[in-house]
Amino acid sequence: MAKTYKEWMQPLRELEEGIANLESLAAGESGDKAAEIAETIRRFRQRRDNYIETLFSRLGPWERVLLARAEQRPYTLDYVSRIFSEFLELAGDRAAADDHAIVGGPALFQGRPVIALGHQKGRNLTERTDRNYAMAKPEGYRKAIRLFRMAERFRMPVLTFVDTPAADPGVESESRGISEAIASSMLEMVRLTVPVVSVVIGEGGSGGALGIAVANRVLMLEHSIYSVIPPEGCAAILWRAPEKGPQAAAALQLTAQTALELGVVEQVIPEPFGGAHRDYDEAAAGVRDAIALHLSQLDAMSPESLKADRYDKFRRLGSFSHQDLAAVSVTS
Amino acid sequence: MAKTYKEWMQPLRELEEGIANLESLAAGESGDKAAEIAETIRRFRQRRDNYIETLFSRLGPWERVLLARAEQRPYTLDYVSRIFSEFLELAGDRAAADDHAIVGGPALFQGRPVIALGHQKGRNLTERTDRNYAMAKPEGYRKAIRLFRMAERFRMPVLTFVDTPAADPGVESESRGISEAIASSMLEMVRLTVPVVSVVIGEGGSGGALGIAVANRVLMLEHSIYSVIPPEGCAAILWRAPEKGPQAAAALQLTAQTALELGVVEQVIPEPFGGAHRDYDEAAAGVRDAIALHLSQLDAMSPESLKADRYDKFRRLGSFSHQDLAAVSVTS
Amino acid sequence: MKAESGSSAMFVQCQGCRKTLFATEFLASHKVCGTCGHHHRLTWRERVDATFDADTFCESASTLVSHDPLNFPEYAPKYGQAQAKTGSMDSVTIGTARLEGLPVSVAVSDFHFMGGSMGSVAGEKVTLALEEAANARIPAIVFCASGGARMQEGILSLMQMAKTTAAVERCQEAGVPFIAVFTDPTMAGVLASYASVADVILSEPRALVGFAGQRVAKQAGVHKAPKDFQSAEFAMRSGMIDRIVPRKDLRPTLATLCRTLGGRLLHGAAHG
Amino acid sequence: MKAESGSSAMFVQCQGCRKTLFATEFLASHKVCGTCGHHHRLTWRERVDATFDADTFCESASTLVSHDPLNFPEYAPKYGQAQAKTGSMDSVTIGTARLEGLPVSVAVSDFHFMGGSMGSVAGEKVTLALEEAANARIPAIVFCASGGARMQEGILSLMQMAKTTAAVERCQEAGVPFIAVFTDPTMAGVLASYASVADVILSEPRALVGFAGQRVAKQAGVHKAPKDFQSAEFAMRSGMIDRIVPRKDLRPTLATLCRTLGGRLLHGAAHG
Ligand SMILES: [Zn+2]
Ligand SMILES: [Zn+2]
Repeated sequence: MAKTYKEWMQPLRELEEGIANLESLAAGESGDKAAEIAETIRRFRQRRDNYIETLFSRLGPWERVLLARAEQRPYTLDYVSRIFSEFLELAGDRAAADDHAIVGGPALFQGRPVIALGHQKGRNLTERTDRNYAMAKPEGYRKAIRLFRMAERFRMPVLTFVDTPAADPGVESESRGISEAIASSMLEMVRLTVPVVSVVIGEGGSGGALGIAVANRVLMLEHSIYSVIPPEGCAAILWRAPEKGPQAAAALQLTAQTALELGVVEQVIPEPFGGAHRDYDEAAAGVRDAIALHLSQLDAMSPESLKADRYDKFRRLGSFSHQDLAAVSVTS
Repeated sequence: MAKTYKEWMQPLRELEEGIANLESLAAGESGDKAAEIAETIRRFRQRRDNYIETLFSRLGPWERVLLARAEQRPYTLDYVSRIFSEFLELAGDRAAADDHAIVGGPALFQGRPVIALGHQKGRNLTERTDRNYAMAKPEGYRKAIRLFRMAERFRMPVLTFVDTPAADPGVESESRGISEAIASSMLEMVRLTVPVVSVVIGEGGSGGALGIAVANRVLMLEHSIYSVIPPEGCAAILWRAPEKGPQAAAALQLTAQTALELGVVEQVIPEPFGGAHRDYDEAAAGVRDAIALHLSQLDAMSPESLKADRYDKFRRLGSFSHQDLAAVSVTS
Repeated sequence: MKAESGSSAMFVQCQGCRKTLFATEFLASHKVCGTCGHHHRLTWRERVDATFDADTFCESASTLVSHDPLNFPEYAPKYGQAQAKTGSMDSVTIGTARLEGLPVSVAVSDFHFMGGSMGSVAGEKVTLALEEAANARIPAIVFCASGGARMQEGILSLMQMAKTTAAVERCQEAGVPFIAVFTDPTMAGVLASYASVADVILSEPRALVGFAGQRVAKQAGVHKAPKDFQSAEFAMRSGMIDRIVPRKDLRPTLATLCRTLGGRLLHGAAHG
Repeated sequence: MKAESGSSAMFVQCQGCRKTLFATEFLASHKVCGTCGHHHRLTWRERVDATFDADTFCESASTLVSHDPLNFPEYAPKYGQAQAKTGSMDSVTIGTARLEGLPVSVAVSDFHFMGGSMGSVAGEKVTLALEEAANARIPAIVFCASGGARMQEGILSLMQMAKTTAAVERCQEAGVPFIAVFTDPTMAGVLASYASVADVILSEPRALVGFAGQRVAKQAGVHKAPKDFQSAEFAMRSGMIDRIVPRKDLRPTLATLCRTLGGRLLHGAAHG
């Protein structure tokens, strides 16, 4: 069986627990004894940092998948609350339902009106059920379309946060047109004449992710992933063995670095030491600065060129050539 | 109890039956006997025509309601098949369902591409159930919106046929936003920059009718009605007595003539002698000629002025004045 | 409430939980019951006082009156009685105001005037308020409280649905936000026109929100309805409402929407 | 069919009803079973022959080949085998043609080439076909037959969804109709991109039409599906398809759509 996040993190958790024990021990001591414990804590922390450094210097494809999916990672609303002021969540697709797997609304970014939206995961069973594991249904994408149109009407930049394993594949979603909803959401983004920046913060899962990520600039957090299919699904189709996810993850090369090299994303945003989940504030600051940078560049463009820029970005993507010509990749 | 269509039409039906009997009798005769029967038929026909003339010269408000609702009347597809060529019905709201209470699609009108759509009633129980008595659900109005957008994109005039008791008021319709769907359909019509002509062919029932009738020119067949509320509903609210429909019909003045006088419609299209149901072809020819006339006038307008013209038409409607000024009606 | 609004009774009875409440506390909370949270209906003036900056509301078109175009039975006397009872000429009051300092165009429907029904005057005034927002480039805020179209004005009442909806397009073209607030009740001809195509729809808790009046629905054989059918909460679950906002939170919520969606209007078109 | 297409066998077995059919009749009906109506899959060339005016199809971009950007295990040999088997370079063939004399831009996906999967080449070709329609101001007709994105090209395959959808906007801007025809199967990455935002969507009867492949859906715990889940008929009931059209009626139906929706392109912008 493929390694789980818990198994993978076991040594680190033990170190962290040791440090925590020592810290509570130190609280009851003074003098030499206290100094001694402090020194031990210092050494343990050093060891922990060394361990993290080693761990992250040789992350395998599967560990990257585990990390991107970790429930300790900051989710969309963790970023939204740190990056924006006056965020007001709006709800409903004006057709059938409200989807809690996608949240969004107007907000101020550094004092300026924007539309912020993204997939939202849950941290406990109740939340996860309510959010449907961030697997959006048609009503989620139709709510996004409403927000995109609002952004266009009121000339607000659109900032999206991508974090979903996939769109919901159930019978209800199918009968309400999940495919149509994703496609229409993409088409609506294509039409926008305001700046659009998308950030893949965790799991960029196939069409469900792309449905809200047709942006002028697509950014990825260092340890996020972006994939045409979940590795387990890929393994199920290729080898009829969903448990071969790790092999599929290696083959799919679903890392931020590969996406950057293929021209799919414009920037990889570095994460705090040991991953975004170790410091939400620092992670959010990194995302905020990246958004500010790209927005300032996009602000120089006219409405028409923002739309043209987005078309050109996706128009270029692909890897092919004419059979009888020298093989030259179209991307990068 | 209020009179039904069947009761009201009983004398006429008896006359028609008498004529039919004589005609079959005549088929088996020749010579003097035949001439004698022919003369009797002639007299019966004369009597029937006189009866119709008298009947229609003093139509009361309730008879008008009965006539507009008569299942013998031509319905939308009866007109569509006679007025257009190459009509191809399209289906689906791209969100939840297809509504058989509204039909529509592209067609050619006198050789020219148009979008034709309208409410569709059914003639027998199976059809009526399938068409939901022409009471459209949200998906009907959302299909209409799709067709309006297609008309806008491909610069096709829109021709709508109005014939519904009301929009569907059920739980499913409410939960899929019947109000929103009607309002959005009206808003989409407001936005169109192509010519729009609507014809009330039978029952123009409140919001369900208006949802597809925000046109540059609204026309009514002579014996159609257009009302803010079904007379039975009005009676139920005002007098808690739905059976007082006839009194409410009188109070509401839901006739084509009143609508014309109030500026709500631009033209009343005359019907064949005895009503549209007595000659579908002649009725359709009248509608066709009226559409052709109004389209030719609208063709002279630019896209922007077509939109402005529609705004102005509805902007003017109302009957009020400033309390302290001379009472001057805003309409007509 | 048992006690008339504006009367000097010391106690009122809550229409939700039937508890007896101190009139002063009841009025201070803008007629929300401190025990059960029931939101009692407000007159248009109470709504303005509860929502906008003090003394900033400037009414317009206050003298418009209907012409009774059909000479409809009993309409004229009913209309006169409603005017006498409410002191207003018709069901909708419009004007401009400030909200946390921000300029807004306002329309408020008052259920106490013939059930807030929309005839020629209400339609004209909502249209004027939306057009004012578009022209002055300020947000439009409309409080809905209506049983639907005013059937006594016949087909012209129906036409107000198209007229007010058309005015929403003016706001959209001008890029000014249009925010609708559903209050108890928001029904039929109002719900099925301008109200449902607002950019943002807020609702007070437990407001009646629906397409067909109960009598009409019953005639049409509606059955198997969920318990909260035609409530704000049902409409919210159905994706029709953005937020259900308790009365005390309406003011800051509306102000946030004006600052974000309408932010560009305040600062000029600096971006995009 | 048991008999290979193009082989000289006298009989074939229907995949729907298992009956044995005369090969000549079977081919004359464009591989629709005369007994049960089962629509067998067509190669791109059979589709072109069945649909467009004889000898009017003019292929373009026929030499595009994928680069295997991830050096994905087993992709290169599979790709070569598919090319050898089909004689095509990739799954989609594009070009221009005439339909009852009307000029159209055409893309045809062939399920026989790696399940019609959409990688860089298929995405590029669909995009080129849509752009050609927009530029030449002629209708676009796309026949879909695909299991979805080609996962062997990883994230670049996913991006073809955005790229092809963006090209649809070009058609919309140009006012040229884009008609998609779903054939068995139309799934996943193709259904969830350009295919679903066509102006008009036709489908062959009983084509598999759905978002998640059966294996993926099963993993996600999909259950209680109706019997015809993910069929064209289910999608039609769900409002996603305009018409289910038997193969023999496709040609006149498409021509009617070109003459009506695309009528203005033929006669010049005489009106409006
Ligand atoms: Zn109470
Ligand atoms: Zn068969």
